[in-house]
Amino acid sequence: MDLGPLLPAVLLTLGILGVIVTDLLGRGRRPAVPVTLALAALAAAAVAALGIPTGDGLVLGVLRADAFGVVFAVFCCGVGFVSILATLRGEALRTPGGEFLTLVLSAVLGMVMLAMSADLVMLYLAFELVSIPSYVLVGMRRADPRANEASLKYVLFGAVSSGAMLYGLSWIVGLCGTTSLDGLGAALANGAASEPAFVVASVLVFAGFAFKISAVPFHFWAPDVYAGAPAAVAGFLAVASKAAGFAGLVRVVAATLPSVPALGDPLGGLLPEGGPLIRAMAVGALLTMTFGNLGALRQREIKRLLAWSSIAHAGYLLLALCVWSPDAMAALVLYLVAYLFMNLAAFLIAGIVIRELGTGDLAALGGLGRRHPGLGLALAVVLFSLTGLPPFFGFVAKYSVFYAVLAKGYVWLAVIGLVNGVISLYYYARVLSFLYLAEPAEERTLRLGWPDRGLLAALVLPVVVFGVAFWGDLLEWARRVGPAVFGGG
Amino acid sequence: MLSLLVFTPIAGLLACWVLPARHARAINLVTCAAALVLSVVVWQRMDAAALGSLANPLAERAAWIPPVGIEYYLAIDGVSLALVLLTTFVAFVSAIASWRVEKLERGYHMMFLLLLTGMLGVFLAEDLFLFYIFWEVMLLPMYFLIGIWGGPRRQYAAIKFFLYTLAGSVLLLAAIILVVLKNPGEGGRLVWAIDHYTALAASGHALLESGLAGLAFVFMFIGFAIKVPCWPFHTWLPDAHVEAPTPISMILAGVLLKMGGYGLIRIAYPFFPATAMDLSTWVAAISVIAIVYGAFVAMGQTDFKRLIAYSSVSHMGFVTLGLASGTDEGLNGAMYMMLAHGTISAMLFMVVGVIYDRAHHRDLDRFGGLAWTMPRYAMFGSFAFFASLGLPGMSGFIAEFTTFLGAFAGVDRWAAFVALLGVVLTAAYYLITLQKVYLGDTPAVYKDPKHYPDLTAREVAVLAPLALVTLYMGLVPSTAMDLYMDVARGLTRTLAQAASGFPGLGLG
Amino acid sequence: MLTVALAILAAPLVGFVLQYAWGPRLWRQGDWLTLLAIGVSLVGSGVVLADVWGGATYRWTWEWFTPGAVGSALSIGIAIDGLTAVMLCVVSLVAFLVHLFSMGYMHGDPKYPLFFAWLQMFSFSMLVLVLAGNLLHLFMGWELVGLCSYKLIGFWSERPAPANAARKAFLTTRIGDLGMMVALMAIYAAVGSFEFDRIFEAVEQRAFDDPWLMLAGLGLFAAAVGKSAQLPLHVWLPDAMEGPTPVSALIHAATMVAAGVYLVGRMVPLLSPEVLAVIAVIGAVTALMAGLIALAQDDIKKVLAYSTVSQLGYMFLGLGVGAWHAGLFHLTTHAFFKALMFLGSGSVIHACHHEQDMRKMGGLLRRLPVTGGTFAVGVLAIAGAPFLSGFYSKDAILSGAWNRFPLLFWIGLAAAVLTAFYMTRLYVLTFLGRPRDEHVHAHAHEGGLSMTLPLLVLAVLSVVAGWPFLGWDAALLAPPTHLRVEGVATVGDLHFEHDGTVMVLAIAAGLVGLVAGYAVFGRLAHRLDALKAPFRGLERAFARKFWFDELYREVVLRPAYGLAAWFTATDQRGVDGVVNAVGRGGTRGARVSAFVDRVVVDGLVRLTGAVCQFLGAGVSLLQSGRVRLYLGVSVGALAVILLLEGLS
Amino acid sequence: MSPVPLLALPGAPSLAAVGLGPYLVVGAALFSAGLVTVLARRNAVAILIGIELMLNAANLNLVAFDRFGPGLVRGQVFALFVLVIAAAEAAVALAIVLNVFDSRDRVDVDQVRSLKG
Repeated sequence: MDLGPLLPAVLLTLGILGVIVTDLLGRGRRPAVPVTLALAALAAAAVAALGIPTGDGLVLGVLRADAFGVVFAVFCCGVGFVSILATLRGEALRTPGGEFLTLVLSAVLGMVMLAMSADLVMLYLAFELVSIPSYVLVGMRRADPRANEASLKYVLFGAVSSGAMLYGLSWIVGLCGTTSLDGLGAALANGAASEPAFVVASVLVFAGFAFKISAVPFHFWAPDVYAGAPAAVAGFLAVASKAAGFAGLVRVVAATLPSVPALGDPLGGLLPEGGPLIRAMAVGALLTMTFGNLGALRQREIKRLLAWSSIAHAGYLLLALCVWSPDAMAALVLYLVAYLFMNLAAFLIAGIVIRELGTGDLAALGGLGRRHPGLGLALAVVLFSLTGLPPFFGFVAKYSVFYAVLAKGYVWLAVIGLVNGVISLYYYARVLSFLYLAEPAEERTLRLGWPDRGLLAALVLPVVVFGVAFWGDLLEWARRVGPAVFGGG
Repeated sequence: MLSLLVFTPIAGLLACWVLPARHARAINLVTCAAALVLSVVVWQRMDAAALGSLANPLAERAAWIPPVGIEYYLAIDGVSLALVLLTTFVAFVSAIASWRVEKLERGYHMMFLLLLTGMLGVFLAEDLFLFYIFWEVMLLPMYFLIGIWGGPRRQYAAIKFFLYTLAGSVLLLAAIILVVLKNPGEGGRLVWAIDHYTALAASGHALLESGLAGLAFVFMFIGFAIKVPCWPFHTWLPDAHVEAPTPISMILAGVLLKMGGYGLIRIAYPFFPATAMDLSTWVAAISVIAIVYGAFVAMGQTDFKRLIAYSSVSHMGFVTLGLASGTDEGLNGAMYMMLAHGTISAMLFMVVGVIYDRAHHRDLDRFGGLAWTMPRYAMFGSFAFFASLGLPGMSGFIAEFTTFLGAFAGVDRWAAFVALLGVVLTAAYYLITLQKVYLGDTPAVYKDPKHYPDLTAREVAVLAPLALVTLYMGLVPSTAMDLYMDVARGLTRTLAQAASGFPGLGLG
Repeated sequence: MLTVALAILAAPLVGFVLQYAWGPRLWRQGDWLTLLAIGVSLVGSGVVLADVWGGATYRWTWEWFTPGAVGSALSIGIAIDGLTAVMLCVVSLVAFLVHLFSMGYMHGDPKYPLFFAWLQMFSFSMLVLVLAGNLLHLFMGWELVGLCSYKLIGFWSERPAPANAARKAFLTTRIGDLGMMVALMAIYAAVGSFEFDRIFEAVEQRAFDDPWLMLAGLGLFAAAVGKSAQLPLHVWLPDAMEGPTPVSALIHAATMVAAGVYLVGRMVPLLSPEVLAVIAVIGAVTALMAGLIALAQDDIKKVLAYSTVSQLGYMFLGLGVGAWHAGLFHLTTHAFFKALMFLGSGSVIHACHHEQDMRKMGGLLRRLPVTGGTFAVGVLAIAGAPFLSGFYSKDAILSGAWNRFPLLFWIGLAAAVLTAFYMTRLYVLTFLGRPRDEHVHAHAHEGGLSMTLPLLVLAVLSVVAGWPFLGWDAALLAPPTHLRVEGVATVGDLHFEHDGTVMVLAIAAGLVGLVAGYAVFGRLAHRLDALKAPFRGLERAFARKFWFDELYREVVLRPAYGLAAWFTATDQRGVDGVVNAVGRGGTRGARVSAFVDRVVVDGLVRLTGAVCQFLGAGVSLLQSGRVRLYLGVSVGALAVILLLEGLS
Repeated sequence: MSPVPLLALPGAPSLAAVGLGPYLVVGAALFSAGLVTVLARRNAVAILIGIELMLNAANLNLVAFDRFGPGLVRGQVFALFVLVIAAAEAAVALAIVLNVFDSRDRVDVDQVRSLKG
């Protein structure tokens, strides 16, 4: 039983310890050291994860290092890396202190574990390891009352929903007599699934994950937290913790779905058949998409708008999840990758704009397109990609999701999803109308430093490049990774 | 060769981006001219056989996304050629008309060229996915062109145009995916080529079983009908036209409206011939409403540009009327109306643009007696009006006449009779407008030639070619008709077989 | 022969292009150029006439375009036979004379060159129509003629009245043209081609049968009604008098209005008996009604306009009853004397400085001898005085009617009386008696040679054209061979010998009209106002009348005037009123539908946007900021999901 | 191995005899009590207490199931982990609550609603 698959986790832990020690010793005099150390740890973990021999075997009985887990490990390390860079230039601390770095690293560690977990205990542990640092991250700027309020809401909401999830888990453990996911599948097969208690438990578990991926009806925290938290942190939450949440949910569904008899379908063909969890997710998906898009229509502040838009995207992801086919899984992974670049870029730009203009509300964006063509163009590309328009990566992602949905024959589900895309165009284009169509509020041209332009280009280029070319190997890669969840490497 | 044609504007776009802004308009003009020349060269290289089918030496096919079976497949036949020639010609003329754009000059001409690529791409793409990509790429520049360089309510008009068309294209995407999914090629690999499905449907094999086929056809029809625009989906057109700058109105009316018709003829009707003929009564009904209702509403307008927008709605009703009849003449009329309306409406919008540049308002009731202060302008104006109301000797008449022949011989004969009413109404509102703008005594404000000079050389350079083409197409229609008739006859054969037991007079 | 035909067509076209482009800069502003061009056409027509005299026919067709299946090519082409030759001569001759006349009449008009350009274009369109070898080609000429009449009627469109008249003319004829479109569609659907002989063969072999045949026939006649201003589409002709008088002469006397008759004449084999009956009835009724209205008009040109409507009614009556030869013969003769009278009235108006109201004229014969003299010839010809052209053609029509529909014969006869009566009234009020307006009378003077020469030529033609021994009508106007087809156009022998009784009655009618007209307006001129008064205050007037006047007035005058006034009223308020109401209603209706479009259809679109905004507001309202509310809603929703799961 | 009754009170039913049912009922009661406190109380600390109740309810369930289940000690290990995590969560939550309410006089969650819309 080699410990290879654990290498990324080990590296991250070493990173955390290293940062704490250097920060204590340096006493804030040489802040660059912990930052470079943290970045190095993340990079090393990502590289190590890539190196893991992907097999179906369990590691320590609790982790499964299959292709799916590896991808998410690399994904979360990457997001952590970018988020740290973003805070360097974003509206947050001038130079992020040691505490910030440790929190980010530990959250990333939690995400890696969550993606690879094969046991309910590990699942819950990783879930909490992601949540708790995030609560603190949101409230990092103690002086800012908005950050404090955001973290308060986040911690209360998070604690309640994880409590409910835990209670559900306890029932599942009780009913199935084991905590390992594979064992769970077997137990459910022979009769445990029909217990009414199981239905209640699975819904409660869904509540926990719904909070993590900000799906309706557990989305309330997202707008306030993203608005209150610094843009970089908001980006980190919007992308990384959402991805980890989906990874965990996929693990649970993969374990439970095959053996759960399909329940009757009151809505007649609209929703995919499947166990109570699938149906709850399907309803959740529809509600999340619609609520997310509708909520964003009237927003006047950029971070809050991006918050609602991330809820909408959670809806599309959930839609792919509840269709539950190999195509759907591939689409899910592809969508998350696209979502990473688009959303991080969006939040980065939001951070820059708030830092430069002092405020995030859209009116101040007047004529930005003319005052700084580069930033304007980047935001235009990102927003059009988030809408899902062709020459950009967003279109490929959305196309693959709706392709999967239609492949299973849910025509009207796809149409509702596509129409939601149209509604989203309204508020994305509204931002653009402030950017280009409105008269410039002031003539001061905006200059961006080298690191901002570099980071921005690194995030925006893939959105354009993958929109136009390389689709073949992207789809190929996604198809190899996604279905891995069904077992068999 | 075709790729060269589609991506020449992109080269121009890059040139505009790199070179200083003041050269932008020259680059734009040169690129449009190059595109026009290229399209003529393509025309010369196409013999009769090439006009008849897509599988000709000019086609360019390369694997683009192998795992999903999507190809980079450009091909051209008579129908595409006719519309490509129209596109490059109207674009060239609009480039001349864009000569005096000052605001954000570089951005304007870059967006103009991006739009041109999108349009050419739509007409040449033979892969459903590539078609959809170009179909949506075209929306981006239009949003900015209307949104930034438009009139007072430009933001509202731009977003309304974008939302409306996007909603349509979303339904189109759903239908395309359904068709592709339900008909996998050999070995489960997906096939996206349009001619593959056209051949399949022509051989009587239903692409989707009846329930789904009906749904897919309606989705496709709505997606394309919004672009035509058919009657219930037309309300974006007046706003978009009123707010768009003159050259963009010319392109919007001249070319963009033809994409809906082209989509119906290339994709919707050939894919689902049986459903198309079953629903032909409905299609005929909305086209007749479009013709009569459009003419009637146009008569009630006070804004010059909005009037021409509604006249476009009315004239495009003939396209769908021709299609619904399912006869050779009907299809011929539909195609010819697209070409004729392209040049005539571009000319009409230039006419409005000329007077708007001088008077800075478009209120018909405030105009009067322009014929005496601006005689050459009045000549071109009344030429455009009479061409549009279908006076023989000009392309409008041939288009309407052929469509009537088709509609009368087709399934829904009643539609032809009701549409006739539209002809008189069209004549009425054009003559009323002609009298309001050109005749009557000249109000003092329009008298001094300093503020109201007659047409400048540039304006004549825009109007004269359009007028000549309209006249030529009116007197010698065979040149244009021979281009697309083989394809049209093929489609009618398929429609007739699909309708099986075609109740008409069995003609054509 | 083809080169001659092409020359006839090309000359006016070239004339138009040169005149329109460089007219103003040419010597004498280009009027000589256009006169030369129409002269070429005139000479060409003469050559054609000579060649065709013997009965030769020519036909050239060129393939134009294929609308539908491969075989169904439509073509354009030129066809020449007797009827074409006659029409060619009439059109080019009258056009030439009007050109000549206009040089004098339009002298000094700021848009002098433009007038001649559009005259050229009109002649070109008319020649295209006449020379057309098939129905589609004819239809193109037909619409171009409509355009030119729009331009010429609305020539002085600085003033709103001519502009409105031009628009009304174009739209009313356009409504008629819808009929032509229906006919074309029916013919194409049934025959597949528009060549005349192909159509007639199809009719012969029953391939083209009811109901399309009936539809085509009625459609063609509807177009003719629009163009020739028959009931009910006649309302545009009186208004068209707003145009310059030479225009009225050319368009509303000889050519354009005659196009309708030419069309029906050309397409007679297509017309089934029922359609022919309809044509005859409408022709007769229009003849009578227009005659009555003409009686009550005071504007000299309006009288002539209504007289034209009436005479056209006659021609349709002739065609309707099967007197094909007579109808077209009358068309020719009418063209001459009506053009003569229009130009005469033009000369009068020119002399009286654009005064058109006859009540201000009187005794002009002394001042305008040539005009007066030639005008007299015209009046006699139209009244049907023996040995003048009008008599022969009108007599032929009446004898035709006598044989087929006796009722229509009596209507025709009454119309003949009326014609003579109002023509005499016009002549007497204008030329005879004492001048009623010294100012107008003093300045009246004869126009130059350019104005008097055409009058003389037309006068001679009005006299000569009718003489039977010339035999031109027999040679050229031989009824087409298809005509004698039984069953379809059961027309029987179409060449009626002049029935004795009919001739006597016709002559009597003419004389009665003339004498009554002269008696009432000549001798009793001084009591004219008194005569008209009773008609308003009938009882008061009776007391003061001589016995003879009262009888005469009671028997003839009062009913005539009563009817005339009633018809004028119905005409203005009735048909014309309807047309105007439709116009006004149309624009008001259009405003309403524009409002509907903006509010209803667009409203629905904006509604969906508003609903989304409203829902959006709801969602963000729920986001109240209070954590406990969030928790409450979330737990509540959880409970709902549990309930849903529990149920299913 | 049957458990040794800790309290040898006469007549008190031994733990084993009671069976799984009552434990689950108490667990459920505890959970719902915690939920109610979270929703009903305005005081932030009270909400945290409520959350703790919910977590302990889950613990009770876990231990009870393990006791009466196949006895692979998995449940109890899970419960131990939960205890640790609950402690960490409570600490962090209290720190945040302290941070938010030090400038305010009352620890009232409803006052905190500037972020909305």
